[in-house]
Amino acid sequence: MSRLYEGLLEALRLIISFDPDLLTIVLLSLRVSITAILLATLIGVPIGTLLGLKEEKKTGFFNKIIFTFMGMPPVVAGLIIFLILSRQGPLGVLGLLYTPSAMIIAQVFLASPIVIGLTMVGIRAKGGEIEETARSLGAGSALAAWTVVKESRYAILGAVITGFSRVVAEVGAVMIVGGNIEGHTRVMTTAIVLETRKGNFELAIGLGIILLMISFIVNSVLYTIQKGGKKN
Amino acid sequence: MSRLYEGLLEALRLIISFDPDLLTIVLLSLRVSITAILLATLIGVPIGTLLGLKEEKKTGFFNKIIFTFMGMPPVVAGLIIFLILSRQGPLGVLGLLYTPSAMIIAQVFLASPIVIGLTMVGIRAKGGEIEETARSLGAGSALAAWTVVKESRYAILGAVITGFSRVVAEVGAVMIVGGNIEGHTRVMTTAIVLETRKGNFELAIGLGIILLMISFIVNSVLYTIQKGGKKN
Amino acid sequence: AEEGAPVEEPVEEETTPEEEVELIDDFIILATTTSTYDSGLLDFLNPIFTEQTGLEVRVVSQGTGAALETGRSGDADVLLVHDRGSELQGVEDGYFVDRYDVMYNDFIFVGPAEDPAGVGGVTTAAEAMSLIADSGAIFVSRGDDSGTHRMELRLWEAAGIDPAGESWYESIGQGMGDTINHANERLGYTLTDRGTYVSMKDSIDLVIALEGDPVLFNQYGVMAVNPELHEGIKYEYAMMYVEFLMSEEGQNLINSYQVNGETLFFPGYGLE
Amino acid sequence: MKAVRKIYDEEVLYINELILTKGCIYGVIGPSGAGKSTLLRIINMLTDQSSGEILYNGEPAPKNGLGKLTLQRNMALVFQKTLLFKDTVWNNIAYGLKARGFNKKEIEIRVNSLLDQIGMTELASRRAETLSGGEAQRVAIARAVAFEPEILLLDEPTANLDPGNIELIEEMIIKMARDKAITVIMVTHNVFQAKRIADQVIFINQGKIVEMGPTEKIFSKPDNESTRLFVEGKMVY
Amino acid sequence: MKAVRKIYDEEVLYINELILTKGCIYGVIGPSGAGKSTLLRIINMLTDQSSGEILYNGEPAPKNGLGKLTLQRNMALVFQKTLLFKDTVWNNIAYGLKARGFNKKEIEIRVNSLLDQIGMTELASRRAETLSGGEAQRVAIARAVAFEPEILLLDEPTANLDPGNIELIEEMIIKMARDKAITVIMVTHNVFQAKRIADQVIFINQGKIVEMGPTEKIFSKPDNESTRLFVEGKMVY
Ligand SMILES: Nc1ncnc2c1ncn2[C@@H]1O[C@H](COP(=O)(O)OP(=O)(O)OP(=O)(O)O)[C@@H](O)[C@H]1O
Ligand SMILES: Nc1ncnc2c1ncn2[C@@H]1O[C@H](COP(=O)(O)OP(=O)(O)OP(=O)(O)O)[C@@H](O)[C@H]1O
Ligand SMILES: [Mg+2]
Ligand SMILES: [Mg+2]
Repeated sequence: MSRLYEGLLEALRLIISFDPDLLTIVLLSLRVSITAILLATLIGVPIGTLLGLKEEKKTGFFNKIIFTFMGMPPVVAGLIIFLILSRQGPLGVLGLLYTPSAMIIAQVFLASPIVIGLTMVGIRAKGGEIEETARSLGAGSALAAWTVVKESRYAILGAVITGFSRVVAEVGAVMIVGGNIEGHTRVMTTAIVLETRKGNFELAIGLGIILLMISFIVNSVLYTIQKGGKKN
Repeated sequence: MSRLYEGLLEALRLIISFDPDLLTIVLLSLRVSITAILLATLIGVPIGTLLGLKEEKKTGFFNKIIFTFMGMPPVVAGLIIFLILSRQGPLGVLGLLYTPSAMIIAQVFLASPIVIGLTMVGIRAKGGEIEETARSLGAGSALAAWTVVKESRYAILGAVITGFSRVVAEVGAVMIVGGNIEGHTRVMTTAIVLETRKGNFELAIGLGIILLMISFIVNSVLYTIQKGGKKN
Repeated sequence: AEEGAPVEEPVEEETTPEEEVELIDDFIILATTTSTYDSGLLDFLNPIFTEQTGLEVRVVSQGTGAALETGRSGDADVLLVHDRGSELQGVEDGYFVDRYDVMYNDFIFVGPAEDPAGVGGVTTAAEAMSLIADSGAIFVSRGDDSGTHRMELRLWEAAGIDPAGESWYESIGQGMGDTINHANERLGYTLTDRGTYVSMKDSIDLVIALEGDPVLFNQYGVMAVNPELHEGIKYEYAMMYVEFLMSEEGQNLINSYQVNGETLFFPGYGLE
Repeated sequence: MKAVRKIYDEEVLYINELILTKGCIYGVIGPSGAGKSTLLRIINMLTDQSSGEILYNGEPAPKNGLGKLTLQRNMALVFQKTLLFKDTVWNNIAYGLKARGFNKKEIEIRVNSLLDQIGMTELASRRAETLSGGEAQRVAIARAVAFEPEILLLDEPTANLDPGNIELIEEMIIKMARDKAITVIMVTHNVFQAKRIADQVIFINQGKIVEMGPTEKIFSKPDNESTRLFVEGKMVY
Repeated sequence: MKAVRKIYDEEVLYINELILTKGCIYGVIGPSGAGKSTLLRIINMLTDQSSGEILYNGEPAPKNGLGKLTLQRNMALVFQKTLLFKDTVWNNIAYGLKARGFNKKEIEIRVNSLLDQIGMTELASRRAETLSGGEAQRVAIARAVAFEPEILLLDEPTANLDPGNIELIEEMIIKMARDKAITVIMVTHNVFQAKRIADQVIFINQGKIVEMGPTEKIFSKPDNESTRLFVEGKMVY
């Protein structure tokens, strides 16, 4: 009981005093996951929009693949990227293993299907109608597609945020490809595992609180967006 | 390149020959995650149905909490359950840490909010209408609620499957509270991390393939259900 | 856990004045066993090396087996591990070069103060292990193919016991810190290097159950990854790290590192 | 037979007094958002009135418990938006009978007779999800009348149907009301429909009953100017 | 002006020949699922016909590219289910004008004049999501006529509206067609509406044009028996 309590107190002290160790880890986590989600957005939104505008029957095969990849276990993603980036792997010469870049790649690999899939579902809900309405008013292909994206902005934003919340919270992939190197590839989730194992519960709890707060904020935003999106 | 290839070959051999080590790990994984999701269903479906039938405004606070818990990082869930079950924690006397029970508890903690949240959303979509229709036909409270659950079966099944696919793939919580004890608490995800670290890529890849297949099957089912659900 | 500090100031004055070398803005990857990392030694040594050379040392801490594998596949530049046999084998096979015995300490058995297996009176590892096996008290094994794990397996074999699959034998596949914590939670015994145990002593209830058996000697080696095997191996920088550890200064630093008033690692080769 | 007084719900419905007589067909007309659906929901006790009292047979309606359920079971409401259960057509129609614990034989007799009436005997075991709009609407009405409620509340039962189907359903409703002396309260935005089948017409606008009277009178010489404008299709809002 | 021949799409529409003349108001009637919406979609080139050819001004329509876009831009389709963009009312009406690259001043003039016509000047900057059904429908029609298409395709533009709003919109359509000599093709399940505003009525059933002719004739002495049944509301299917 006391360990829980003391850990919590100390954790709050670390957070309030902007403990540099904690700050480094949190900032790296955010940098990696935000970069990953931005890349995943660049990849996922166009693909998702394209697929969403196609008839469901025609993309049936893609759908299944994407939905499978959406549920890809982080450790499997980590393993795959590890095998590719390791010096014996096809991209070994780049020397990316155990760098933040490797973690970003793994997270892009995890987040892109989520962004693609949810964008696709969101667009499919009304995208066809929107596209036809735009075309019936004289829009060419480009304007029609842009109108679809604009009208589906809530769904797309929701897809991106869901992707972010998934990657910032995962530990399997970053653990395997990042190597959990202090000050270099140690992020919140790997640090929590490490510090728990070392018995440094203060830092673990402190990071846990921050991760929960991020999760809370992200989910609140998502919730507000989805409510807003439904209303319209 | 060759390592990838050889690993894959050997992995397939392990799978096809029902390698006992691999089998033990896979079966334990399934036992833990299926037990956890059954418990989460027992907890989540009634609560989700109840909340889903209430007006959204009245459950606003709950909604946010549930959506936050839905996005709870596995490592944080693991840390919390660890602190509770550890010998110095409030439930330390039970001696549950590093047992399959601990993993089940952590996964129930992770999956319940998902089941509650998605059930709630699913019920909210049409539950009110269904309830009113049932009541207008003379159903009492119990029959009306049962009708709502029955009519929302696709959404509920989807919620349960999503919960399952989330917990079977996570590594953070089971690693912290299960301790990855060989033959006792070693599941697919923790084994993949370990074997990758040890350089036993065959076993890691073999487990990765099985995990991916499970993910594929689960997601295909989910996809079919959601398509079926939407059609009606 | 409390981080210790060296008792005597390291003798760094003799090297710094004349070497006005340009700092190198690069890094090396050090694959090492969790014991050197979890004990805090590297957190003490590496900043000094970085200050002198500019080279950042990125530490990937794994079991020795995993660290060797990481080195063999060229994903690290330099290794600091403790399984002499496989290290020498790796050198012979051409994966590694320039191996040195860098430091040593010893393994100890730790267990709950109540000593449920009654190991208290015995003096050899084999006896202790028989008692543990017979009493059915929990024994936690690293199970991660690390140097400690390999040592443990050799000890079981020497004691004529096959613990695999026994219900009291918990193989967890994790680092030294995890394993000690695990044993602490489960009120079990485990084999650990002295360094990690001493560094964690304050936050756990486990006590030393057996120490001093000559078979428990623990030699660490440092070596560079053979640059001819893969592209991109930073051999030159790796050798700077090896030379740093083997230098008089490095050896002194290792000797000076203490936690809770105890020296954890002793320089050089210890069994002659 | 029933007296409804002073109902108030979020300012969307404000009715001073409304007395409905047994066996009569009421047509409720009024512009979109007037509060027509809300009125039906309050009568069916799906929503509580914010203030005021509803009397059934002169007695105040119990707010909950078995008394409420008993009263509710005297009524049936067919919603504006048809919702059939994801089950067979047969089970849909039987739902209210099962809820009331009718015995199996009785249920079979009634359901089969209704299927015959709506001309869907062959579709008895079809999944309700696969029905066309008109078919679904017919099933919804059959489902509501199966247990022979004393009061049948209909919310735009023919919106979105084609003339043929509209006629069929109108006939069904009239027959039901006449044969079983059921009180029918039917909301419609189609004034012609009210003209065709209602005995009495209630015109609601902005939550208030503007005028109520025999259908004949409302359409030929209504007391109120806005009623006249509305039934002549000249009311713009 | 335009000749459409032999269109075939998944067996739901099979038209041998259909010739439409400029400036005429066509009322397309027929039961649900007859293929009315499909016909409009094919004319608007949102769906390709499975076989057969469509001629605009005697020329076969290009299947893609700029030619198709140019042709499409001569037409406007108002869908059965109104979809406004999540933007202001003003921007919704301006959409087609912007797509055609009209200059800012011209856009302002046209949009403001249309807002005035539909009586919604004050709602110009309201978000389209917040409009009532009738308001949204009026905006959808204004949006379609803003760029003065030669052919205006309307799919049940007044379904679910109350009489006042129906009248308003019918007047708007008639005025438009007369003033600008626009060809209007209006699908409706309401035969009375067709009677009120169409010059020519096309009766479609099961994907085939059963009868086509002057409104007067279709309603008084149609050639075809099923046409007669349908317009008298006696067709049950
Ligand atoms: N649950 C609710 N909460 C708040 N306002 C509501 C609710 N239900 C209906 N309203 C509002 O009450 C008013 C009356 O609604 P009602 O559904 O009774 O209208 P109606 O006459 O049936 O209209 P329509 O012909 O469009 O069906 C409308 O302004 C509507 O927006
Ligand atoms: N995209 C599509 N794929 C397959 N079938 C379709 C498609 N769109 C329409 N149909 C079918 O084509 C037939 C004609 O549909 P259409 O929408 O043209 O009917 P309609 O005359 O407009 O009916 P309503 O009055 O109900 O709007 C229907 O049976 C419909 O189910
Ligand atoms: Mg209504
Ligand atoms: Mg249509």
